[in-house]
Amino acid sequence: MEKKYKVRLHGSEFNLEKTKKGIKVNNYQFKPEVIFNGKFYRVFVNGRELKVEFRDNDILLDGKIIDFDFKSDPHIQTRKGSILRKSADIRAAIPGKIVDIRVNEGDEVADQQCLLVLESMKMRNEILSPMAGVIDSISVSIGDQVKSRQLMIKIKLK
Amino acid sequence: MEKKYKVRLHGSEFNLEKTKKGIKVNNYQFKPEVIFNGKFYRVFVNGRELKVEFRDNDILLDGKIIDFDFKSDPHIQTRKGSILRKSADIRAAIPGKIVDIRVNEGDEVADQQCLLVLESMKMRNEILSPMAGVIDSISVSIGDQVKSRQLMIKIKLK
Amino acid sequence: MFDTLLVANRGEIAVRIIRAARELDIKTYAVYSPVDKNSLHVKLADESFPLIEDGVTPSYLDIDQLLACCLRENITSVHPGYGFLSESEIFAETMIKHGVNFIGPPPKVIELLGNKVKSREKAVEVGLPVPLGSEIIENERHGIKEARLIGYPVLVKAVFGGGGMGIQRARTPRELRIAIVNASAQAKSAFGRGDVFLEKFIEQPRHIEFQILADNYGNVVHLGERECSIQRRNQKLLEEAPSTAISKEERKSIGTLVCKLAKKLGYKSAGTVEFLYKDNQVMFNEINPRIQVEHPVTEMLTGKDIVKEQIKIAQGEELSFKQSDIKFRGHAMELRINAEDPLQNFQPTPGYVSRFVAPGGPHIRFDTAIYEGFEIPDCYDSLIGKLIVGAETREEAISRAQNALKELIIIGFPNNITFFNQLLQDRKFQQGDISINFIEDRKILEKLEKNICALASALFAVGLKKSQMNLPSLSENWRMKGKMDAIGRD
Amino acid sequence: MFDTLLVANRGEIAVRIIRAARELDIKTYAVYSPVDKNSLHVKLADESFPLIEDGVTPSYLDIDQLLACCLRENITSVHPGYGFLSESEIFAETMIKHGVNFIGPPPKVIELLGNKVKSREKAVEVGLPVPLGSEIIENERHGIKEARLIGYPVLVKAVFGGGGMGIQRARTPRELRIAIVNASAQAKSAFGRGDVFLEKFIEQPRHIEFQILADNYGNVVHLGERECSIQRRNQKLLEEAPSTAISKEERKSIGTLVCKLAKKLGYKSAGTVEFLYKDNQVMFNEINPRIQVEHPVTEMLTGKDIVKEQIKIAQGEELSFKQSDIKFRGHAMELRINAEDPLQNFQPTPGYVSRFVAPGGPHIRFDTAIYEGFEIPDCYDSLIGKLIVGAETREEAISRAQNALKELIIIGFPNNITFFNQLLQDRKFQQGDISINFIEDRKILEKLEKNICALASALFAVGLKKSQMNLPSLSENWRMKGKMDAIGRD
Repeated sequence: MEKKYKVRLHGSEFNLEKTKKGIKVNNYQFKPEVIFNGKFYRVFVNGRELKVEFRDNDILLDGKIIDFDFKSDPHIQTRKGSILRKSADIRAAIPGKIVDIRVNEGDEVADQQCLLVLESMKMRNEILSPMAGVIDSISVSIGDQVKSRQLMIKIKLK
Repeated sequence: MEKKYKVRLHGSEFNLEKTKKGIKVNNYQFKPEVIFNGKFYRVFVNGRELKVEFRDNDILLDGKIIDFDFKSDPHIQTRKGSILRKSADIRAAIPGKIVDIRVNEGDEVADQQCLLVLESMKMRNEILSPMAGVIDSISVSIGDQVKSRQLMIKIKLK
Repeated sequence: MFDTLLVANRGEIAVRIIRAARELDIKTYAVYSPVDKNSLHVKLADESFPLIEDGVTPSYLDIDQLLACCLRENITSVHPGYGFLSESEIFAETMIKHGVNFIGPPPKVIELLGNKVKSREKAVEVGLPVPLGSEIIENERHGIKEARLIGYPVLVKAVFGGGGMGIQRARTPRELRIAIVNASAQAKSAFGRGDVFLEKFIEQPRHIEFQILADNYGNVVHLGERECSIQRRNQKLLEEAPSTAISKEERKSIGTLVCKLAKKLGYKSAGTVEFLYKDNQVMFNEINPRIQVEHPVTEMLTGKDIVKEQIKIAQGEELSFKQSDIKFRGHAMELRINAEDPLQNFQPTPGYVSRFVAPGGPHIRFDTAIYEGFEIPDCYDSLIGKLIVGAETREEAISRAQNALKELIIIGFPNNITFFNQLLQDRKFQQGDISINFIEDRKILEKLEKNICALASALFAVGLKKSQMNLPSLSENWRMKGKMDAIGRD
Repeated sequence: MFDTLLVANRGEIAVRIIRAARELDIKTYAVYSPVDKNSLHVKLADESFPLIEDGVTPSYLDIDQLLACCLRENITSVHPGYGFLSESEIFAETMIKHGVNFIGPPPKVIELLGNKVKSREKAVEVGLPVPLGSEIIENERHGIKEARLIGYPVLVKAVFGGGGMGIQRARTPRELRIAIVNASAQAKSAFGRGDVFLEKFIEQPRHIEFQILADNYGNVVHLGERECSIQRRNQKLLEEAPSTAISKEERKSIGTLVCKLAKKLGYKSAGTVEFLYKDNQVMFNEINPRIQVEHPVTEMLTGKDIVKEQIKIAQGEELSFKQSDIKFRGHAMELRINAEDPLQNFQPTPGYVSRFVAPGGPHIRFDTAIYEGFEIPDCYDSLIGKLIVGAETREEAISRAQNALKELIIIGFPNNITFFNQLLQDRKFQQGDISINFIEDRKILEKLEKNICALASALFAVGLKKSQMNLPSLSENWRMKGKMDAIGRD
């Protein structure tokens, strides 16, 4: 039985699948071997040996406190990108400021076309369209401060 | 009206008296002048100017968080040391280990005579008698670990 | 002597300036935008004043508010730090006009150095090599003519630009036409003036810069070079000194020319002369008339306090040492710790600092303005700390930095700590064989991703083993940690 | 090369050793007594093992337990730190006999240096000046005869003593009789052997010491001197380098003799040769065959890592530098931050660390094993941190230290931070005019008490003003702070 998870390590999220062959993270396949010696776990993976410990409420990787967690994720599609999208909600992945909007409502857009520019921490990030389609609605204006996950643009199939 | 207080500053305790002439701390007399500018207090004392601020739950002295508090203290005698003691409880001022006991129950002791040696943090502290008298009881033994405020010896008048 | 100083900046450099001023017995005044209310520089300064965000000029760029604060509080000097108003001759001029000492070079010098074509000319005059290049380009035809002389590929650069912005590369006349139009438009929008010029594109150069100090009496010294080739998105990530590319003789000869240039310009205060380096040849790039993020590298190497020197120079003190007094010792390295996700093309990741432990030990310095419980605002840059190490050799500096990274704990958002682990263990990096394309050339991000995925699989496997031992059956939602935060469980 | 190392110590020096070992890619093993379970050295080490307190031998002194740990875990080297077993030739010998490398000098050398009379003889042999003194005193009559030759006042010192223990002063033959009896009894009880000898008592000397490094191949270098005259209860409080009393020529000539002495002794590893200094004259005191608390002063001054050098020497590496390669730069100073109350005769004050902020910035180092929430045990020494500053001059070192003390926050129990404020602002200290009697001579504690009382009155006055403004009537029990702790209100 295959199971899919979201894992968070060092603050970043990864897709993880438990397969018969081992554990697949993003597109890499691993076969970690774990030994528990009563005090800590030794893991052999990818040619390295790691030490994992649990102390108080912390997880320590090679003696260093890290941020790690995971959850099962029913929302992960089996084959990524293989389904035909009917619409897309463009949400801010990070908080920031809208410094440019390059499309108007009703515009046709191509897959991977730049929709708007989101500035965060002095970096300009071009937000690209995940599909070809038509701009359904734009709910932000230039100069707006947006929060993480805030809806910015809706796109639908032509 | 004179009032007596205990104040704690930097973890140490001091005796404070509010008098007509000003404020007496231990045996020093001061006349601090305080000005509030709406944001912080400026204090002129002992030839210096200080700045005192309250932020969140902290007191800041010249911008640095300090440990300060006080309470009124009805137990402080008006004139220190002027009353004749009838007995004394010798308590540990600090936690530590008894490394030597120099008296026995029933012994006569002089004022300021060494009663026992308390070792704390590798320092040997000679504990002296606050009065002339007779050892009433000894409630510790060499090698004992004592806590702060723990009773070690009782002394009574001869 | 100054008795009061306004810190017209925020973050770690504001903290740095406060420390320097306090050692000189100068009272420090911080200013802060609404989101910076709880920042460390506000806590450390003797006094602090809020800036109002009026929606027009961002607060730290608001000359009127900063000036008003100085006049109201009788503040007699101002340090601009880096970024913000540090290279604004208008700011410098305004402050000086109102009797506030500006800690930096004279406004006329800042203005001249803002013009990249004129800066080049001055460098040429003292005998510093420059890349092949042009005057200001009048039109596309002029550009194509000049490019033929220079030879493709060429860069189209903004005359009044800086920080890698408004730069376009062109390989053919056709590309050049478009590049000139685009670069000019970008320059106009970013810097207010659309003038551009051409420069020969150098493939895989190193970025090397010299630190100088100049007082008001014509004394100029250099504090050696810094190697800043490890970059991402044209921004520096790791700086070190000395450079493995520069010999003692080159240091001396380039250093001498750099000092000559500073004298010719009438330069005062601390400054940095930037070069590209390729095939045993430095080529002048530009001068940064301000303190730089990476100045601690040179402080570690020389024992100096460059920010204090800036203040002392502005106070009218003469430099207390000569070139021959400067003792370079060992090797120094700075790692810029950023709130950014290397695996998402270094996308910034502002957030809440839920855990913070700084590294310690011999020859370790950690400059930061964060603390546990601090919320990093999203409207400023992603730099959250600078790990600086000193060592006897470059090899020791690397091992010391690796060890310090083991001690450094920052939890709450993605950051580039593990990126540096990956970088420092790269063989070519360890050999000092680097260029500004290093991260791509060595596929550091690809290796990093694989390694982090491996760690994730290892930790997951441990969780699996742990729960098998502790629980009767496999639960779908384990709780690895007591304290949960960002991700939000199902 | 070692791959494993046992740290047979605790506190900040254990943390220091772990850092050095990790940079050399050596796996570190900590041990801890029951009260040290939550100590930082336990958290930082790769692995850690509890020591059992059997009520007979304190755990960190228990050679059997330490050896058993090494044998059980296959640990191939041991670093003793300072204090505890660091000067025990029996410990060194035992470890070596069982195949565990002891990081320190050979046991025979430790043994010889434990004998203060023999150490003196060796120093005389290489031409180092010693104070007038005697052989081992056979009886009181012998003592009186020797004292007549030396001249009163004399010190009666334990032959096998150390750390200022078992020393008695005598001004007359009558005092001498008592002193010999007492010193001998004390020495017997503290060191197991009652032998004593006499030495001329030097009034108000300075304490100056030279740091040496010697490898297994006869290479010996010195890293200059440290001045450690600021002491209380015969224990160092502040150390600095260079000493204001030692000229460049003296540094060279004494340094040369010190290296000669080390060679004569067959010394290996790091060590310190201690001197008294009076009237432009050094007088040999003793050699400490171990790392010292104040070693970071020399690290800051020279850029070296002395603990790493110790490990490398023990691994059989040759010193990688010669005397002429050592670059002394500027001035360095260490302030020992102790949990002690200067106003109560420096009585120790263990407690709970409710607030801790370490200082930062250029040329600042803070070595510690405490953290917020740590409970300082009462059975070990009172050292809780070492503030080390580097600077270009002594004057700058003082201002840098003063500034760092402003940043250093330790709340929960009395400590000596404010004591150092008082000390550093003393005019004579600033002039470098110091001796081991400095604190008494300059009435530092009296001035400190008055100043702290003044602060208390000021804060009280503020509380008064504050409550008058905020409350309708004066309450007897104000609450100055939200968070309350130790004192316990009425």
